[in-house]
Amino acid sequence: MTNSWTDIKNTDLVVIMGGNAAEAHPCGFKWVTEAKATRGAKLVVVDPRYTRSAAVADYYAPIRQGSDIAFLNGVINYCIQNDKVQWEYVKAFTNAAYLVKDGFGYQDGLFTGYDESKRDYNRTTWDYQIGPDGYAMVDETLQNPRCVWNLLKAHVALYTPDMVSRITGTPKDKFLKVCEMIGECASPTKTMTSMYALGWTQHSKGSQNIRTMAMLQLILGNIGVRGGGMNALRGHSNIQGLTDLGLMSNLIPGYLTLPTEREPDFPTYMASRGFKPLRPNQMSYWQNYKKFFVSFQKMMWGPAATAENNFAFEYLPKLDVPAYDVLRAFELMKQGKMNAYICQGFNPLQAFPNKAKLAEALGKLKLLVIMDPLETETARFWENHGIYNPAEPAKIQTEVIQLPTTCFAEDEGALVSSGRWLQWHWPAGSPPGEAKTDVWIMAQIHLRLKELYRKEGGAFPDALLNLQWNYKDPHEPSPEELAKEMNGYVVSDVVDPNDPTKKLLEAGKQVAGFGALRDDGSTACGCWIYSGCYTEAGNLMARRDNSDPGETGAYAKWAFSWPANRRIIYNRASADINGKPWDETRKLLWWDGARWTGYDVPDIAPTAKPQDVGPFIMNPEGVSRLFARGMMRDGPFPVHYEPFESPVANVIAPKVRGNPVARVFKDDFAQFAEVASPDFPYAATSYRLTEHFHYWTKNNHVNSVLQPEFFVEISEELAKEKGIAQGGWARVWSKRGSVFAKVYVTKRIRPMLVDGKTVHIVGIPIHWGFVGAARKGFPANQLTPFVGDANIETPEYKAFCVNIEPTTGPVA
Amino acid sequence: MFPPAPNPPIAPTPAKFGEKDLIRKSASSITPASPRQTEVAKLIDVSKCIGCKACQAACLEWNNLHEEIGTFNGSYTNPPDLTPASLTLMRFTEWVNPETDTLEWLIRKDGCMHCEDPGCLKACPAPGAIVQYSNGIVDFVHENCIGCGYCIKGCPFNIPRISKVDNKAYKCTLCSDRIAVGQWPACAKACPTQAIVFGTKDEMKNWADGRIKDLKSRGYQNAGLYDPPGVGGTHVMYVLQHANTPQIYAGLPKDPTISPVVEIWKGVTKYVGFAVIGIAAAAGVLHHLVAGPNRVSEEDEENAEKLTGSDRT
Amino acid sequence: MNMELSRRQFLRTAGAGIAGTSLGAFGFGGVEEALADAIRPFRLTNTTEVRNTCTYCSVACGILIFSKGDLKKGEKAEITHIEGDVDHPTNRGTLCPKGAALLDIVHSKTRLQYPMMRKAGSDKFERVSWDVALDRVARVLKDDRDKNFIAKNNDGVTVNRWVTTGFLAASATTNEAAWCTYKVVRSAGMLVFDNQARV
Amino acid sequence: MSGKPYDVEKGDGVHRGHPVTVDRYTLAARINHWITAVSLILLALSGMALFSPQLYFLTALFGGGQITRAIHPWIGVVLFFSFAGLFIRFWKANLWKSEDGTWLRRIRDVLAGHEERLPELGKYNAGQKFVFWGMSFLIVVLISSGIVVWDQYFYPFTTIEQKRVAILIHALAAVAIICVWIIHVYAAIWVRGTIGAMTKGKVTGGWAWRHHRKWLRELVGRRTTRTPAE
Repeated sequence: MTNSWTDIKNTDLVVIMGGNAAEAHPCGFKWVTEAKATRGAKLVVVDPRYTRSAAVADYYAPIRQGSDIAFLNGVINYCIQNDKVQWEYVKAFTNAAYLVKDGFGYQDGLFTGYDESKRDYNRTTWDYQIGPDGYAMVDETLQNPRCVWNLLKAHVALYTPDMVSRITGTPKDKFLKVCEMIGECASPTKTMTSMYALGWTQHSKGSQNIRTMAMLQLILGNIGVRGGGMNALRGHSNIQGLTDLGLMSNLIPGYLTLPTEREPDFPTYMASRGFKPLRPNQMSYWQNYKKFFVSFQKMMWGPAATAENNFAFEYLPKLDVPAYDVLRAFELMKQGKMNAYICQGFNPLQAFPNKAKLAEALGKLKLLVIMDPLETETARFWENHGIYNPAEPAKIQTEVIQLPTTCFAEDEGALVSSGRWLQWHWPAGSPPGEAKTDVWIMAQIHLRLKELYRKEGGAFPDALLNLQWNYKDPHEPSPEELAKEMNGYVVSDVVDPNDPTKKLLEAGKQVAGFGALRDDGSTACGCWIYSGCYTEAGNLMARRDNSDPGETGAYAKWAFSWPANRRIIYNRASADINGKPWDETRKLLWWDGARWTGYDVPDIAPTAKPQDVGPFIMNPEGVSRLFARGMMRDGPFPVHYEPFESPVANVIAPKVRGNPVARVFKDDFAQFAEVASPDFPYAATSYRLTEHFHYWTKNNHVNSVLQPEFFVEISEELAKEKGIAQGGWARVWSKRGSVFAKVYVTKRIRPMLVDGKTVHIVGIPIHWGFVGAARKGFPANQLTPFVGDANIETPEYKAFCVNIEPTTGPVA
Repeated sequence: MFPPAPNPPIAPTPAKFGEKDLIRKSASSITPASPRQTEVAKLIDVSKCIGCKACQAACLEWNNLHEEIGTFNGSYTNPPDLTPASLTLMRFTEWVNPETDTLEWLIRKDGCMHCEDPGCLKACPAPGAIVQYSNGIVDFVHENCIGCGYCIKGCPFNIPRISKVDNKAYKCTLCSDRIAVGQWPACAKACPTQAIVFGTKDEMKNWADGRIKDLKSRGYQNAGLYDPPGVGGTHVMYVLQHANTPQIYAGLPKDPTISPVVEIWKGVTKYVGFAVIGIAAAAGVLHHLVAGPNRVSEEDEENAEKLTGSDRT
Repeated sequence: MNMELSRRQFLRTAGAGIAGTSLGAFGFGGVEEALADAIRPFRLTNTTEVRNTCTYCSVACGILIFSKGDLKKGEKAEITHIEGDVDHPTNRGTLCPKGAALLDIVHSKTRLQYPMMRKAGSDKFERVSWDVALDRVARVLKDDRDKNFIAKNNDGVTVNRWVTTGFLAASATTNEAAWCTYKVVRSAGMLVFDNQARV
Repeated sequence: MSGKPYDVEKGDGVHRGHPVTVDRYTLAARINHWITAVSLILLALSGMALFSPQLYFLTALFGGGQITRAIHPWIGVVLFFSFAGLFIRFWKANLWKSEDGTWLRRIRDVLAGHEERLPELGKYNAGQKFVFWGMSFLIVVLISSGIVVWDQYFYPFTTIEQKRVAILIHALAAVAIICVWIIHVYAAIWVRGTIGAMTKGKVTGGWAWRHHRKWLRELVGRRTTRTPAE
């Protein structure tokens, strides 16, 4: 979220698309109902299903799953055509005026540089024209045909209301009504917020779904302002934290990246991370990359990281592929290329696509380790549960070790909310049986490995043996010790270069924020964006002052918000080019003539003059990007691509199958239904119900009561066509598997007219499995395709194809 | 946002109402407490409800209730009806508005309405099994409940349910234990969107006015408050988008009253019945006094002997 | 630094401008009286209150956990009730159907209690000690690492990576646990490392 | 005497002697009667306890409200089957006869005890028949309406509105049956010599002569009377 949950109360229009906030985030949705009740805000829901969010919406428009980009490009086109643009914002705060290289172009669904054999682009032309001064060239008048604005205008011109309706199945009048409501928010005194979640991410073009809305929000001037923003409603309680901390194959905490093997040494590594400003005066904050990186290395390896050894650069593993994401991991497992796998609080057998493939892959491991507070299907993938898990234990040679962990109520530490608040919590109960904290278990694994290496030696033990592990109790580092590491501290005194008697930083002290970090090894910091969370002033994450001056919804003294306790990021954009708030009734920051002041921590140097320095300080341009340059693998502008399994061919580019640069493994491609396959004619989507939390609440009796049994949802029309009775049984199958489910025949799902063809939708809730308190049932991932988003590999759970027939109940 | 009650106390806290505040007690005549406490009410704003069932979960949890895991039966309403454990239930209705031809998903939280004139209490034969406090809460006292189910017949909203386990009637208590220490009922506290709020009845009516204004501004011309006068008003009220047709909300009665059948049964029948029985008994006594016993005479015996041929001659 | 909150902030600020509540009026001025039989004694009296965060989604609702026994005093603590924290700016005491049923997950019948091991080909888990379990994990990891660690790639570039063992990190552990996990996993050179963010 | 004796029931018989004794009810019939009688009394007590708060104290007789509520319908079942036994035994003799009309028309004489002005009657007079058919009818009404409100087992089968009507009918029928019962009991007390019929099974010849002469004649005519010595 660029903004916070509580900030949503400041909005005028809530657009819920690519998500179902009422259902998935009820307590956050409260702020939508607040905005409606107190500001008269409107709520628009665009979704294939009439959801619980739609139940309280002012306007609902149906859309076929997987066609969001067409819809949103259509809205952008509408705004451009009807002058619903916040011009001042667009001109000052976006790259609309930047000139793009002449070689760049787009045709028939593809941009310049496509290589079909690699399923990748050569992206060199996707960039600005650089002037003789070394800066990007701009045309403030927006007259130059090569400026981003004109390219964008041409790019979206195709997405007329008729075309949008043809692709998305949204009736034209409903589409136009939504456009009209959104268009009103181009006014500087009206804001719209976008609330989205997995309904956008779980597509082979998930990143571009989000990007399209972000572009729209920029055009409307809604980024950085109160009641605006791009609000990704994160799923799990600390998934934001785990992402921030880089628990991914290619990341270092704070969104730094691991070296690849094309970056053999430290200087090469740093060379591509210089982030020279692309316009004069811009902060280009990533110029500080080295400070953050070196401080991280110092925290990891302490004295073993020295200037001489490039701060232990070699200790970091180097990637040979873009990422070892979960899909790749299970593909490797299936190929027999992996031997051990540790699942910490995770149930991949249910959570990743194509259960049959996952089970086969797990069966090829030597050792599977499970750390979890609860029983999971993954831990028992080898156990036979009839049709629900037809495993044959005798044939599965995987050794499984299941380790009981504590749960939230028994441990201490911070979780990061979707609104980036780091909130500390305290343990309240004794753990059951012999359950242990994750910290204790990880420490044990580390200490035992270290002991083995000390005794036996082995492959490159240096990084492991030199890992800084100076905790009071090495067997169980305390949450405070770990939190202090993430905040960072001073390793050696730093003196004032002008006055050597004056210490700027004193060894052993906690740093006050990432501004204090240095690239010479004198500071150490585990996660620079968290710096400031545990300073000499104490644990700021544990703050519980809920005062809110000005009633902005900022709550600046409640817990700690990264970065630097900032509540709304890009908040400098809440004021115009002169530093005057766009909307006096909703002001956030303003330039008082000498410095930035207001209700939030400025997302800019406090004394940076408004006319000189752009608000998007992380970008070398200082402005936001309507044109993404080469940052996205699948294009600098979003293009409508069909899901890999689609009931229709791509109307705008019939030859392009799915997202042209999404990674697809060979065996998986063979398991996709053909485009418009008569064998799998129905567009399916999977989702969670509000009564449940993924697969966890299977272990919870109350939640199992509230929605007891696996079902699928279909329209009355499809039920009639297929002869399926309300509450009766049906079999649903895809090219990868088959499930039995009760059927909910509902008015909330309607068939759609897509490119002249009636498309029926089958909704498949997730939750059920074969362990826990709930009834046994089938997980949706027996059906879902094994393909991810082109940029970040989020699986395409939201759009795939199935068939359905009435049946009697499953024979267990 | 309606200001919520502060966090619950953990130090011993005196109850804010109790036995002394009763105004009605089933099958008993008591002197109603005076002065009356401020009447409380729970306001359920159906237009804000997202049907998340937090109220159901909170109710089960706070009241330590154990509901069975059921089956799917063609609706999100789970369990399919109120039970002795499910004292509150979200009822889902997919309704196509005939005027606009648009779908509306009407979701109503069902449960005890805490009537000012409670039919359950009127019907109850067990002294003290149902009580009404002067703040409006109607509560079941399980020690006194005999499980006859008369409350079910008395209730105009079909709320109480008899437990198969202990044969006692159960329904929402409005979390009287929580209200007694200044807390909101568990459902109202949990409700994510403040579709349920709690306060004095006057506050709730005022709050509802604001909500109705907002709904009317959004085109719900028939938005209104459901506080049915037929039962003297209720201490659980609804804000409805279509207050003119409450029946579309899973059969919320339009003008609920205590059934006339119940009124006759618990009223006139009782008096007339006992009168008739009394008259019958009195008539017997009177007749005996006047007519005297009807005895067999010696002559009768002789006639019989004659007839049977056992006479002495 | 004492971070304890000022509890009543909300009611002070929130009351302004909105219909002020007269909820206090139910009370009638603290008449001291034992609870009537009909009204259950308040369940939370004399429990220990601890502030925590809901374990489910990223709204991160503040919760209050009530228990018998106080961990701070070194006692065993048994959690008896969980409800929303009214002082929390986001949820204001409210909870969703998952949050409202958190107690059930803490005391779930399927909570894991002991380390268990399933041998190759077996059809059951068997209880083992922590030492047995952890030694086994360390042994397998070390053997695999020693056998499959790639110090240099084919071009002779030092890559120091290990891709035959993977780690799937959690989504509901604390930052502190995550950081500890990061250190352990990364220092071993592991690259097959991902989390729930993608799903 | 000609024709089939239709008013004589199995076990009826006449014994010569001083006085003559007449077997009116067999042991089985008497047991049957008393089970019914006890059931009806218990039902009336428990029913009234649940009907009126003023009589709720009667639940103490049964061990409390819960037990009263639970036991009442079961006693009803006992009553129903027990009465069914009586019905099978007695229904024929309770069929309407022409003299019953006459008897009814002369009800004043009945009440005044002027039996000599009444026609000769069979085993039962019209009053007894009224009690018999009244009981029969009301017991059917009570068991049917009772089942409708027997929530423990039959809750799902009817609507609440039906239950409300049922419980009203049940109450009305209960009042009626209590009245019938009062008539029954009073008549037995008023007409001296009657109670023995249901205790010892016998009445005197004189009683039979006075109240049910036709029946007595039929008994006598049916077979040779026996002396006690036999």
